[in-house]
Amino acid sequence: MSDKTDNAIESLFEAPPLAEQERMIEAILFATAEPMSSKQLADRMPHGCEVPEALAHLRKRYEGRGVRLVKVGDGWAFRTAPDLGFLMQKETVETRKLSQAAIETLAIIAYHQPATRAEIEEIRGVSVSRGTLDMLLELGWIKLGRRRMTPGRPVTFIVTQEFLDHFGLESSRDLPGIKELRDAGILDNRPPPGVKPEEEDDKERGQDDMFE
Amino acid sequence: MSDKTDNAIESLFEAPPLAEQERMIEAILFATAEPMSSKQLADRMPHGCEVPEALAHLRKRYEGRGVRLVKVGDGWAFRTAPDLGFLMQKETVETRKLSQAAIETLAIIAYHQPATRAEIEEIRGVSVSRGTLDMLLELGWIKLGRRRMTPGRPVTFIVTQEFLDHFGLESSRDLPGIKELRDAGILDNRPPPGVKPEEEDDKERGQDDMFE
Amino acid sequence: MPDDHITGLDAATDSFADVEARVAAESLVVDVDGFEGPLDLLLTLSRTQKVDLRKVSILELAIQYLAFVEEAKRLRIELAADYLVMAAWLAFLKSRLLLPPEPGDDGPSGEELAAHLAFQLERLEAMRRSAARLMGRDQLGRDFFARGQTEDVSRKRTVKYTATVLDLMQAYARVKTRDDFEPLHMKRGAFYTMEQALERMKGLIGHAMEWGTLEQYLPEAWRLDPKKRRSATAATFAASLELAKEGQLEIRQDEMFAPIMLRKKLAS
Repeated sequence: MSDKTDNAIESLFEAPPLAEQERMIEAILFATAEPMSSKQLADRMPHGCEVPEALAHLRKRYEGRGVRLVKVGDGWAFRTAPDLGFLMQKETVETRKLSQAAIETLAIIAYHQPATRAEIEEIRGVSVSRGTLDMLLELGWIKLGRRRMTPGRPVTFIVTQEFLDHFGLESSRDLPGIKELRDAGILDNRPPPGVKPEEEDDKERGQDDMFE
Repeated sequence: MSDKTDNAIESLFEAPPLAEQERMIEAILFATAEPMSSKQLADRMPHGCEVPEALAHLRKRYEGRGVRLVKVGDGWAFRTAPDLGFLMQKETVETRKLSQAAIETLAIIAYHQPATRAEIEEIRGVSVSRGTLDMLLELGWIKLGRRRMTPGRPVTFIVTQEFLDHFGLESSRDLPGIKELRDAGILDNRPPPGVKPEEEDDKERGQDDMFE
Repeated sequence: MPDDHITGLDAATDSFADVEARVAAESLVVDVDGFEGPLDLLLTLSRTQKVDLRKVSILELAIQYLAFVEEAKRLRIELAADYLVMAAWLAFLKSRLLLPPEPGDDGPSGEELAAHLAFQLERLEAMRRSAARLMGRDQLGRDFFARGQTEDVSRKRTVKYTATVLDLMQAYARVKTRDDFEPLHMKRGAFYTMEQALERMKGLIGHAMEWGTLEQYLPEAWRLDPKKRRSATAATFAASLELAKEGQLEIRQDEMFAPIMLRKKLAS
């Protein structure tokens, strides 16, 4: 189509009123996936539209609203007003049970404090990962105690006031001992009656029995 | 935390002014493509907000604009004004043309919902293929409703919020011509002569007949 | 005709083609000259009569339908079961309409059946119109649009850990009594493996130009405790045999129970 014909068409259709142009830009910028430049907008709209002017009007209209018309590079886009950014975050609190390793480590510290990492490992019988201690430190349930005056001067861990608060204890001395736990039936994995757990000999005798 | 404390906290922070609530809803709804219910909005906003009132104000504000606040089922969403669709050729998602069978099945479910497969077949006069229902389910335009409490407990189909959103309907009461059809008795469940409406008893009697 | 289906399938270029194929395969829809299903045909027939559906002569319709089915049967043997059922039903309806009811017959009268058929036809026609009106509406993604640049809601997740004092006590009890019920197994503390010995020997044998006793090769920490010593000796001896086999060292024992002597194998 020649320019002449184009011009003829243009003159046939007058550009829509400015308010209408504003509506058009509003709709386009709302629906497009990317910011659009004035040029791109003009390409989409009827001939003769005053895109920059309509944009200026639209920008003014959204001043102080929940969304604003902003310039992004050489394009235009609607964006959430900065003061409402907090609405775009959803905070969820997830309650999780402590892992077995964490609760055991915590228990050992509570019962034996101050306790070094080596001591915790000795009691648990397995190594204690750095992550477990970090997590308990982060939770605020344990903290560093005084260094032990032994070779290597290892750090010790003790429980905190927060720990006592969380578990409803006046002091860590209130924690019941093993015998009390057993009497109270808290020891679920109770050894078979008549076997004294502390005596290694018993066990070996048991082995011998098997081979008799 | 007890209710008492909760209330105390609420009263500590007064709900923001209505104009501010309007801005908040504007920001939240601009940020998402899916309709959101008043409940979902309220969950995101500070305590004590009057979401329905703020929504009403916001809807009014956008009347005649390039984007509108529309109600979709029990959700709310911003959508571009339909008269500006011609500007959006680039955004148009090429949707597959639905088969005549699918369109009719969709209409029957929308106008008769909840509708069982047998009812759809009775109305169309031909069997409904599994594929047709599968396709409508896949499009997200229909979903399973409650089972009908008749023999066999057949599943029913109902239209979804996505269906309403797609066709710009506030609710299925706004389906074109539904009132007239209802008044004319077209939507009545009229069983063929000699067939009593499905009841448990009927079926049993029918079986007895067979064995007589 | 089957051709109609094929044109229908041609339009389906994406995954919906499968669905379409299933539709064609499963349904009893038969396209005969563009008609779909028996009611469809009836509707078209009733339209050609150019009368109000409610006043349509069901009898005339039935006659025409039956004639059509006869013709279709003549042209092509397989006819959808729907058509045949409908034909049978219409034949029954026709007889009901033509013959006076038998005394004591409590079945539905021909008029009732005809009225219901008229209702069905009207309802289907109404649904067709409604479907067309529905599809004629402005549609999302075609005429109006949703937000193009959505902002994701960032989820800030705070994990709150809980434990009760009971958990704590049970954990402690578990730790303190774990040894009590360990399943039976051999303590492996005093066990020196052949792999360990081999590793050690390989490092040392290169320098052993002179004969030396096997004992010299035991690690220091394994020499005093008799249990450990026994294990280390056995492992080291096994490792020596392995190295002798590989041709890296020589073994010599002068008499029974004499010390076992080792040295690096010299190039001959």
